[in-house]
Amino acid sequence: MQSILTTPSGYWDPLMWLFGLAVAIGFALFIRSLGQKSYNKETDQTKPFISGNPEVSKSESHVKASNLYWGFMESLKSYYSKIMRFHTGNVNDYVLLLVFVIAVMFLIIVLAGVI
Amino acid sequence: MIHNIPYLAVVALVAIGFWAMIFRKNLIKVIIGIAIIESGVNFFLVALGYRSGAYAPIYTHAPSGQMVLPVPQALTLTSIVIGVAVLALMLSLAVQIYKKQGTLDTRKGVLKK
Amino acid sequence: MSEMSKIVRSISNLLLPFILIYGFYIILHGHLTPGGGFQGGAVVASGLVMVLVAYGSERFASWVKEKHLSVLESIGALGFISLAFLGLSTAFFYNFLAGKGGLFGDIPPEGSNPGALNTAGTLPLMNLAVGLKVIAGLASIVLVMGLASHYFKQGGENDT
Amino acid sequence: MSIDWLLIHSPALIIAIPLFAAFTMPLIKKLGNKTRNGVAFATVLLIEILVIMLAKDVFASGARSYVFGAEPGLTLPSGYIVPIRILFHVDGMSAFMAIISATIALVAVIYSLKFMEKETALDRYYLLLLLMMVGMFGMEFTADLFNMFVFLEVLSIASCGLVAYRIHLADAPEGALKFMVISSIGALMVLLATGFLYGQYDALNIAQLAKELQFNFIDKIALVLLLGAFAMKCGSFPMHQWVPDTYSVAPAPISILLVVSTQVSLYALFRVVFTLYGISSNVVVVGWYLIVLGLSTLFIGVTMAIPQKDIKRLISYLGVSQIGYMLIAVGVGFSLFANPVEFEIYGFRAIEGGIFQLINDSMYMGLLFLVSGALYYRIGTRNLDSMGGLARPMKVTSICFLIGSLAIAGIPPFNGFASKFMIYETVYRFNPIISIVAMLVSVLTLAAMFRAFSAAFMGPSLPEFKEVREVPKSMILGMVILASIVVFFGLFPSLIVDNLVEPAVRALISRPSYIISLLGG
Repeated sequence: MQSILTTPSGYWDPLMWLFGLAVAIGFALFIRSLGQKSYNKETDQTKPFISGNPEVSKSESHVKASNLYWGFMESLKSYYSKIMRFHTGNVNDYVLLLVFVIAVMFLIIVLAGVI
Repeated sequence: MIHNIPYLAVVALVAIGFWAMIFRKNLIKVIIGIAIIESGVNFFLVALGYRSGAYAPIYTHAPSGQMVLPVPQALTLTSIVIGVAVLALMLSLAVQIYKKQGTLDTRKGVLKK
Repeated sequence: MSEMSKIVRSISNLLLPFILIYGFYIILHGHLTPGGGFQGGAVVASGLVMVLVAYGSERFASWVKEKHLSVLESIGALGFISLAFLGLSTAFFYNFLAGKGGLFGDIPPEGSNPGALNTAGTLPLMNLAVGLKVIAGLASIVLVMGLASHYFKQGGENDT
Repeated sequence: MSIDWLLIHSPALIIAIPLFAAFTMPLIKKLGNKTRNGVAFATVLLIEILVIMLAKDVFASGARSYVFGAEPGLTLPSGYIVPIRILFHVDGMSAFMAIISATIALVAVIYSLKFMEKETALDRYYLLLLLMMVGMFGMEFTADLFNMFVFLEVLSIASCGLVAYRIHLADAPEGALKFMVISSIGALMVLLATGFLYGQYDALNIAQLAKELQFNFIDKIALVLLLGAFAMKCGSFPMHQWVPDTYSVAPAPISILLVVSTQVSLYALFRVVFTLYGISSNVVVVGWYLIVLGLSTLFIGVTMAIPQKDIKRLISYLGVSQIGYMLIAVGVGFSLFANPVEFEIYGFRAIEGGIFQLINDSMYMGLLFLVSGALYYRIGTRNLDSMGGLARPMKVTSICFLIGSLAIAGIPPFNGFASKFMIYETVYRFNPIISIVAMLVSVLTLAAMFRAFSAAFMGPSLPEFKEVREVPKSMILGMVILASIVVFFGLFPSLIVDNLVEPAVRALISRPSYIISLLGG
């Protein structure tokens, strides 16, 4: 088969994986079909329940990109403040970093053989 | 020792160029830094091909004797041609940046983070 | 850039033919002496730039249009590549004229010689094509930058 | 004009035809937009066909050399063999890279037909685009260190002109200038290294240099300069900051060509490491250098991608982090280079995973950039905050984005998973920690892509986007081509690995055969 990718300790077959995925989805749908069919459209069941408050309009309830992952950013604040300070967007720093990398490699590759 | 003086000059030119590129905050000066590094590299190539007491590699009215290696000179020439294009391109971009942002300060760019 | 004084303009008028002749000499003798398309082209273009500085970029732009220069530049590049294509029966860039007699077809003498212009096959033709490209390219770069320094209208799109 | 003749001359033709077509652009401008677009499209299509023909031949019957301006072969009329000619050498790796470049260029031109329609001076646009192709193919085919510098500069200058193409944008000139400063410094370092090597061995030919290389003090300095310059050009940490600046301001079809051009720099890095220095250098140190570079690039790239507000900057940072996978995989392979037993067991597979990742990366990164271009085309902004609910009007675009995001995050059954799976497994044997970090980065990539997808495409339809429609057909076609390649590579990975990747890797690691096929005996 052209799809089986052998690796040093096993193999990877995407078609088989897709087949497995299809079986899993079928099984999930089967379990779902066993549930009670008490859900009715066009009734109050479809409306979100926000502790009795009125529902916000659709366009205002969109979560903007800056608000996504707020907790993630908040918990990694110390890391991000450091890494953002490093990304200055300044051409001088870009060249400085190149010189830095060349210097470090000079120490590792060239002087390692000398000493 | 005397043979090493051109190479010392190369080191000095490249170092001055890098200094200008790292510590000068004006974009035009950064571009001048590139031009200085480039002349340093070109000088290095020409110095590589030089043989003491040899003639220029031209057959028209050439005296007999040793000739200087012409290949590094061809390389230098190519790099000069490229350098002209790069310099013109960078300067015209600097003109545009000044027009858009009203400053040539490298610290005041709009693209960061 | 604005126009300079009458003295400068007269001197540049006087010098222009000499610069052009010197530049074309360097282009045409590229296969014999130091020089060639780029160097000669740069000399010719510097002559044009002298006129540009003396007369101001607006007046210069009324004589020489940037779009015409860009067409000339393309013709130069196309001439160079076409000459390379013509040698394709053997290899790309093959010098199919050298040593065959006719235009630039003489066999160059060995060793020190006074310089035989009618040699080197396609090389002088390529020098001419490159020279045309460099003249047009450098002149259009300076023209565009000169106009941009005044109007901030064009610029930033040269491709020599 | 038989097929044989075409094959013999194809290395030169692949450079020469785009060069010729590029300079016809200002001349045929008067004939109208249709003619110009037609010529540009015909050129890239012809090049794609030529590249595939050449690659097929190279994979089947070995490397091909091409001598410029003379009869084939290196023998001078006096019978003396010396590598002073201008040479192109197309081996499996070059052909592999050429396939990537040609395919992406074809897609970029198809996409540009509509995307760039509203811009002015489009003859210059196509001129520079074709010159960019010339630069890429030149770097891939050349067997000469100095010509590599020349083509690197051709590529840089053409790309810089294209990055600054939308000069009316406030940030375009700045991104282009940063790119040009970085490129010219990198190229000058390459030239300096070339000078070091030429001064010692009187040769510029890679094979001749490789044959004579002793790895003494000056060779080490040249290696340091070359590694530094190409590592910067391929956007690895800590010299990666120019990548988002440049990619985000360029028009979308140019961004995907820029992705390929960074990969061409990566190819040059591999060529220097494997072919020029190879076993004669200190493989463990250089290999670990590549691994450390790759690991830091992976991690910094993906963590910087997550908080971005600009969709193209987000994708660019992910592109930076994807380069890290290739560096890690190839670094692992290279550090085992001196140890034939372990190299056969998993070092070779690691390099294969890295090279497979290279072609996959170009495809899904291209897809993502094209989708971000489609969004820009319709709503005129790159800011994720002002997007939302776009999946309803732009169905095909959003499906393409979804495919691209899943592929870049390494979710099966898309192509990203296949290559990353090879990398994880082989690298785990080498050092489990590296592999675990790589997997973590994959998860973070999915998080970053989900953020972009949810902000741009999901959510309720916003009132300001009532008028938004699906993008024109030529842009859809460009995206669908890449999306179908992504899916196809994901479903039939071993077809690609056996027929494309393995010959490329064999060519990359076999330094003696490169020298012999170029210089003879």
